[in-house]
Amino acid sequence: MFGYLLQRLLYIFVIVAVMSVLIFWITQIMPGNVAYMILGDFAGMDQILALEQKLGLHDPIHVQYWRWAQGLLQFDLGDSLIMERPIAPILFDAIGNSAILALSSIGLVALVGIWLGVYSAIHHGKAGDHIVSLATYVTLAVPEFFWCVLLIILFVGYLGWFPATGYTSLSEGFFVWAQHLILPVVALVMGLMAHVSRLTRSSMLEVMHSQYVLAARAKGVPEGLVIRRHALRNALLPTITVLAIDVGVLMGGIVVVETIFSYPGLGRLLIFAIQQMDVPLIQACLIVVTIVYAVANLLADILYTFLNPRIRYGSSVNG
Amino acid sequence: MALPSMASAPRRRPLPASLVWGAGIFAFVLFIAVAGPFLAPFDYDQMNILKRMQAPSAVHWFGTDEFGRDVFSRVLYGARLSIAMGIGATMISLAIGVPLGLIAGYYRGWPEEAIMRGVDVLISIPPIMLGLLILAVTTPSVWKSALAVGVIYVPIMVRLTRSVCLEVMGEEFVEAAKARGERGWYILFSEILPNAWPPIIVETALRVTFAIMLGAALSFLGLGVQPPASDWGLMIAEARPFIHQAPWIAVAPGIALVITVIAINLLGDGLREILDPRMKRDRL
Amino acid sequence: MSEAILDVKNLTVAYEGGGRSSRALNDISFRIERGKVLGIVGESGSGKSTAAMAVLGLLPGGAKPSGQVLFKGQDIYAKSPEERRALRGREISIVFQDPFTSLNPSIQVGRQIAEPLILHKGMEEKAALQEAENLLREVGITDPARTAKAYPHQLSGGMKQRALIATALACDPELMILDEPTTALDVTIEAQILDLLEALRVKRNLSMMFISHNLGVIARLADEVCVLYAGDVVEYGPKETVLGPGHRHPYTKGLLASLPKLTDRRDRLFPIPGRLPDLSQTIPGCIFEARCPFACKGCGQPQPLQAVGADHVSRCWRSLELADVPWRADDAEGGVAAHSTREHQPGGEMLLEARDVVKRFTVVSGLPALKFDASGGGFPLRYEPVSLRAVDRVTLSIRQGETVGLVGESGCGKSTFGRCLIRLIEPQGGEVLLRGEDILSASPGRHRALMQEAQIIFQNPDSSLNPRKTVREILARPIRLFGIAEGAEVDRKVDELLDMVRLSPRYASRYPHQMSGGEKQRVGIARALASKPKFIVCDEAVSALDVSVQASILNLLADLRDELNVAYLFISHDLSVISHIADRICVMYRGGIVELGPTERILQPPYHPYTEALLSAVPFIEKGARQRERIRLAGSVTGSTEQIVGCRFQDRCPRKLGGICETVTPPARSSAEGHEILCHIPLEELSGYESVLEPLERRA
Amino acid sequence: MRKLFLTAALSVALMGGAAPTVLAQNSLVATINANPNNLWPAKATIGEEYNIAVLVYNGLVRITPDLKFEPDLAESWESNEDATVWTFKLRKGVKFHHGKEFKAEDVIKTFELIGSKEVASRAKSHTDLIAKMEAPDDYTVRFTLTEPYGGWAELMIERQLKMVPSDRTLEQLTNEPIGTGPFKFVSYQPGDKVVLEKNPDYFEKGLPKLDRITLRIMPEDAVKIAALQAGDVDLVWNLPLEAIEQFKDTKGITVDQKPTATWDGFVLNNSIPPFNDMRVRQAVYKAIDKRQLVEFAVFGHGAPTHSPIPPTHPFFNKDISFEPDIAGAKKLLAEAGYPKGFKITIHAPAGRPTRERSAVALQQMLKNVGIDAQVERIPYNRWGATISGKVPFYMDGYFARPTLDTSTYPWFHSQGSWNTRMWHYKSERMDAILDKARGTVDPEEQKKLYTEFQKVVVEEVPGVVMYSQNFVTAYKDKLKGYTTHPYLWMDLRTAHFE
Repeated sequence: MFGYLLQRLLYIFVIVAVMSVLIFWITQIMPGNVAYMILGDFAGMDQILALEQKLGLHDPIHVQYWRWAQGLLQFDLGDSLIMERPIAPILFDAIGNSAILALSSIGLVALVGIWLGVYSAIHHGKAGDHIVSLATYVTLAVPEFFWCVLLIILFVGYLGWFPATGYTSLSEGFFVWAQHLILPVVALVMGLMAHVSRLTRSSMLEVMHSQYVLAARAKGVPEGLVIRRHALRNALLPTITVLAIDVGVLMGGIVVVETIFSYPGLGRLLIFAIQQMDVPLIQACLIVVTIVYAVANLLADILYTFLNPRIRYGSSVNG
Repeated sequence: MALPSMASAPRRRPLPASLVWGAGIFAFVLFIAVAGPFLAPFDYDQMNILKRMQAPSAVHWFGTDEFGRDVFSRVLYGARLSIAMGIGATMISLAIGVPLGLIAGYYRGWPEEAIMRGVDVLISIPPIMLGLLILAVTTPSVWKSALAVGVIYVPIMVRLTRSVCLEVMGEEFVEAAKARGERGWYILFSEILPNAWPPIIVETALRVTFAIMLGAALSFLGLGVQPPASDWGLMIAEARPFIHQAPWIAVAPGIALVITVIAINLLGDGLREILDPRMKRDRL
Repeated sequence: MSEAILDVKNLTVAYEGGGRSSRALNDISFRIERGKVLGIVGESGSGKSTAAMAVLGLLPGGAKPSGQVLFKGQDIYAKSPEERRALRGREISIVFQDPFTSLNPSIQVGRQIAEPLILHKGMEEKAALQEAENLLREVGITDPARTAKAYPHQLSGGMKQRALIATALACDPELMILDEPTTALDVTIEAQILDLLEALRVKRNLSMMFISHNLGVIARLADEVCVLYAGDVVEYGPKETVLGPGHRHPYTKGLLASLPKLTDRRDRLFPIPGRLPDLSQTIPGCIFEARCPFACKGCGQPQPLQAVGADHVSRCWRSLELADVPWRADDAEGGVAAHSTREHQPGGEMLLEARDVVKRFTVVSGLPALKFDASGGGFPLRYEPVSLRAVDRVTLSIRQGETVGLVGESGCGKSTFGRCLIRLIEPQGGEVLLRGEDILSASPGRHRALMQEAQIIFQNPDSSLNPRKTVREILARPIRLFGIAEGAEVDRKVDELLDMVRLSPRYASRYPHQMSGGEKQRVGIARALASKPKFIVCDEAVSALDVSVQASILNLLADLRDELNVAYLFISHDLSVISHIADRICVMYRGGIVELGPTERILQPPYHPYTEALLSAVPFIEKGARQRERIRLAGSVTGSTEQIVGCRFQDRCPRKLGGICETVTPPARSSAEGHEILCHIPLEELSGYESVLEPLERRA
Repeated sequence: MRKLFLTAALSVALMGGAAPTVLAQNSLVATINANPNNLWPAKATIGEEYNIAVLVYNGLVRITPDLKFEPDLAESWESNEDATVWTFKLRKGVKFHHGKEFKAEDVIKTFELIGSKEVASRAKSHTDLIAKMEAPDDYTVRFTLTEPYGGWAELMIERQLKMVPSDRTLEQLTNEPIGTGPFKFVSYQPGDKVVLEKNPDYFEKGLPKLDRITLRIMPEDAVKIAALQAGDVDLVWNLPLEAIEQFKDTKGITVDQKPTATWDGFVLNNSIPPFNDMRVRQAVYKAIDKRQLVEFAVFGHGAPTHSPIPPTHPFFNKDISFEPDIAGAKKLLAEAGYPKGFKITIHAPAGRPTRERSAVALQQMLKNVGIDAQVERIPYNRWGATISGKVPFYMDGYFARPTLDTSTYPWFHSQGSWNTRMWHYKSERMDAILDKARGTVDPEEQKKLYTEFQKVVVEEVPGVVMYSQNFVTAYKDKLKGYTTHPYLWMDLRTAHFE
């Protein structure tokens, strides 16, 4: 198992390395003159050239890449061009904020999604299953940004239950903080929750029809125990893989939701960076996103390994 | 376990309800997408300052927007762009992904390695990021966001096609073709592809919904369709400032979007049921 | 009459679905007395598994049971679901067909065995786990402690099945249901399991309901046999009667006549024509009427079970009248009589020669082959790709019109070798000469031409035909590809091919899903024949088929061989089938040949210890053909990833001599021309072993 | 499940509502729309940065919400006869936030920095007028200008011209704002907020009244409106004009609207076809209905105008009509060789709703005369590099400037800084008027010249100024001592809560 995880780790490293080249390359061909963006409309050509020189923009691209990658390896993300300040603290603040959003969302997605899926699988064909199925069907079709709009109209406009901004700092009190988090999290999780629940339902149904569940029933195992001990663990395996992939979808959602709810996280920072053509910031954001996504996949792998003895205990042993 | 087969001779089963409903609604949406301009009671860009932000009424079914334009007409027009973007993007991912997947699945060796490692990299970028990146590099337009969304889904198509291809390649009739000394392209196109289509078609249907939603999200972020033309995503984005005063401007295209996506999902599930009842792949 | 553990009375089960109802079981009754074994036999679709589920009270949702299932005198369907559940695993337990899917992959085997103990007996977990180890020991597992802690994927199929039997035994049940418990296993493992069940039965005085399609397996264990056909009991009586000459029902006759027999080879098989009736339709008269060669007017009447002897019933009004009439196949199978008289004459010129064919499969490569090992010191990462030696320097030659049988357990490399011969798999070494021309080094163009002469018939009729093509398209392709015919001529050729495999031209327009398994297999054969090959690899060509269908395909293959003078490499795990059709038999073990010779020489000593074990493992129903001494192999086949030093069979050989077997490659010993045994044991000693089978009447 | 969720949500909401409210509020939360990129006013280019400039720094002169100029760090000033030498007397005893006393050296250093190439300040065009700076003593600064400039003192209210200490490095100036202003800089989390606190040593006694100011960065309009309604914020800066309507009946919230000289317009590049032909520009001008544009773009919260001189200004030329002339436009187009019109792309910046809406409305209006315009929205990241000054037709707009000269000269004079970058308009007639007006100190003469200026603008159509828009802040009623400033910044010195 250790070897397997080491392989995964190596794999992630390779992916991140390849991605860093890709990110660097794409951001280099972005239009818009960086020096121009910094200096503004009133800069002269000589000033622009001088700044470009200073920023090393005239070096060959691989030299620039190597400089950047070296910095990256030393956890030096460089300075924001537009804000003229180190990126790291800005980025870490944003990551922290996004992490709160992402973790509470993915937690909710996992818990509620799996629960709903299991619920409808074991009530297969009954009213409860139909209601959940219908609800997930509709929910799945609503994009995050429309959730935001609907939630704002309903809960902020008509009912006035929740604040529309997605963020207050924790220093203003836990409840205020949590209250502000509710709408963005709800907007983020609705679609994913439906996705996870549908997936869990189908894999649960498959497992419930498996031979070993039949065998468990034939042993006289009570139905509740059949579900908990025999079915759930095996049914969750595909769900875990999908949860990891959903982290990617979640990141997309975070960009939208953070924008709409004015939530100071990574997604908004990225949009801001793209709008401002702040190349080092774009690069830093994207590499962080890549790493986070890769790590999410690694965690899913670990969890998968933990739940799946096939991987945990390697190939077969003859006794 | 040998439970009795339902019938010794195959019988025609009734079409699944999801397919009938899905196809029906989707056909209706397609019809609107094509005929929208003829059905629309007003021009999509006809402004009327006196009628701005009117609530839904008998004249303006979905009300009017901040320019006094008829929201209903705009939703009808928007269908075309949203659907075109969804289908266009999916076609792109299909056109690139399926051949690559077949090649990776059939030829194995280094082509497979090259394609699959490329796919691994592409797939490790969260979808919207790739879209943002591509659109940040170029000026926004409909076809570019369709391209971006299409490219995003290429890895999924490659993986699916490859796995289906491998599955079919394990079948003995493919071996029989090889035993006849058939050429690679014949086996790919005459033996494998016809059997690989069902899951690909089902996946395609689902991809269309995802492409519509992602395309709308990119439009929503201002990276797709340009005003005054408007797809549903952009309509919602533009209506955001008015959601407290005139929620219908945002809600009408949103509901249209949701209904379309539901219809295509139904269609996909229905197709799955008749084309590939064993398939248990869920969307990725 | 002693106490009945199980008494099933008038049980009917119908499946509802899609607005239709279809009968799985139709008013069946049987009883099992304490300590007795009832064998339930039938082909697929006969309803035997439904019977097992009905007894357990575990019928799927759409199933409607009626009638009574009395367990120790109490109707289990009169009990509450909770009471039924309490019964399962404690008083009635079951072992399923497929040990590979019947164990929960994510729970340790020991815990799965202990589960009913904890549930039903309220044992402490620790004690239950200890008891699980005892049970594993009882079912013949040598290292129970380690096995108990293992996960299912770490165990071989035979060990899994033993574990499942241990689970079933855990609460010392009164009744054990065995639903095809050995079907998924290799023949040597099957023999081990049957031995175990026999021993357990005696030791624990178990009552069993033993379900199988395999008459030989049933014959070994059962006291009474119940023959099911299309949900009806057609014959029911003591084993000796039903499986012996006393059987009365035409269907039983048909089943027995379809069976290829080791001791009675070269006889023509007599299959049952037609297919199972549509179970959603009600059939007013005899359900077997449509396929019965003895059918006459009176068969249109409903058929009650008739007493035809002591404790012996048969659902046929002509049972007694037909008592001594042998089964013979109707001519529906086409011209059988005409061909059956023609004796096959092998021994033409040399057709195919394979020399030192080697095939290795890379099983682990790339990133997964990176092994982390910090214990050995040095750089902890090592790249260790693993490759499996599937075929290890195999040499074999086949003459024109000859049938060579290739037998061995699963994983021995027989299929891979067969595919190498027609270059479906590219071997890494050796040469394959077709009429003296090397297939392996042939140019692509020449290779294609050679392919016309060498074809293959596959195992699985469901997968061997492209589901998107009609039979005509499937057959026309090779005809066109090899330029055998063009234009309208192609259609005529297709009809010819269909005729050759005894299918009517109507089949040309059908799609695979519109045909039965046997029909599909015939189309597969026709496709292989389309290019007029001289050599065909039959890769388990009849293994997936029911006995009656298998017989007709075997007949067809034999006929075609005689008509067209093609040579077969007939690959099968089933010695009975192989010995029925093959002129020579080649026994493979772990990627190499251990014995090769004419069929009759293979079946009698001197033989290789592995051949002896294989023969000894085959379950027979023939009277008097009971194996004298049972040779049992421990463990199961493992693929070899490293060069084998010494004898291939050293790992499991019951007659292993000692060190020499592990170090020196055994010599080829020859008892007669064309018969070779690769063994260190001297020929004289090998010849001295008692024959597993009764000596055959020698035929010319 | 759903019920449970609602209950949970409700309880959280209630508990949140029940949390103790601030006892005596003395800190204010205001919204701004975007990240301030530079906290050093010299480099400021956007409204958010100007706010920080006003809160943390002081200039020499300031302007009140009712448009009166008053001394800030300068106590008084005077010029010579021809307005070429200006002497400012500085306030004594003013301390920077880090303790240094404010002196003449700081003024000179500030102006030097602004004039330097490295800083590339937008206000460089102002400092370029300076020929010489002297400090006769610590509290006197004398500017000698290159040409007569009557509005020099008024120019000192310019946003970039905020005094910074002379003992700081460039990097410190950029990242650690130190000014003399009423509030001290505490922290800045990009994307989140800027926090300022009371400067206890502020030179105006008793001011400021607030202890703390948090500027929350909230780009999304709907969100900040909701935040104000929910009480999360006390003041919404630059309330979107379309939102005014909905606050009309909201209790407890004041919507304070001021007409300004901030204008939106569009650039017609005079140097490339088709707009190098004046008739085409005139046709475009005749095709549009500025009064309608005001309705569409700013929901009526603004006024059509001819030039950067707003209708509220005494020099506004009331004689020019806003009536469109479709027939005339078509005729001009035909004369210019476009009888069937032409195709053109209107570039609009994404995320500037008024300009986006004007573009859409313009597109419709141009249709009437046969011009087939496509709207393309461009994100701001590409605006400077690919649009600004490079395409023939794009939407633009500018903040109010301190003086009439600074409001007009850069755009309309052939040497004007913006004109040479954007419009490429050359007219001797115009140059003559603007040159003359710049040197004029006599108000009557000025009025005459600027009235004439407006006439030339609509005749020659260098580009089109569509309207001057109102500026709105919305705030809680209990916020007192604050009023919306027509120059679009928040003057919070006297603001306090009841």
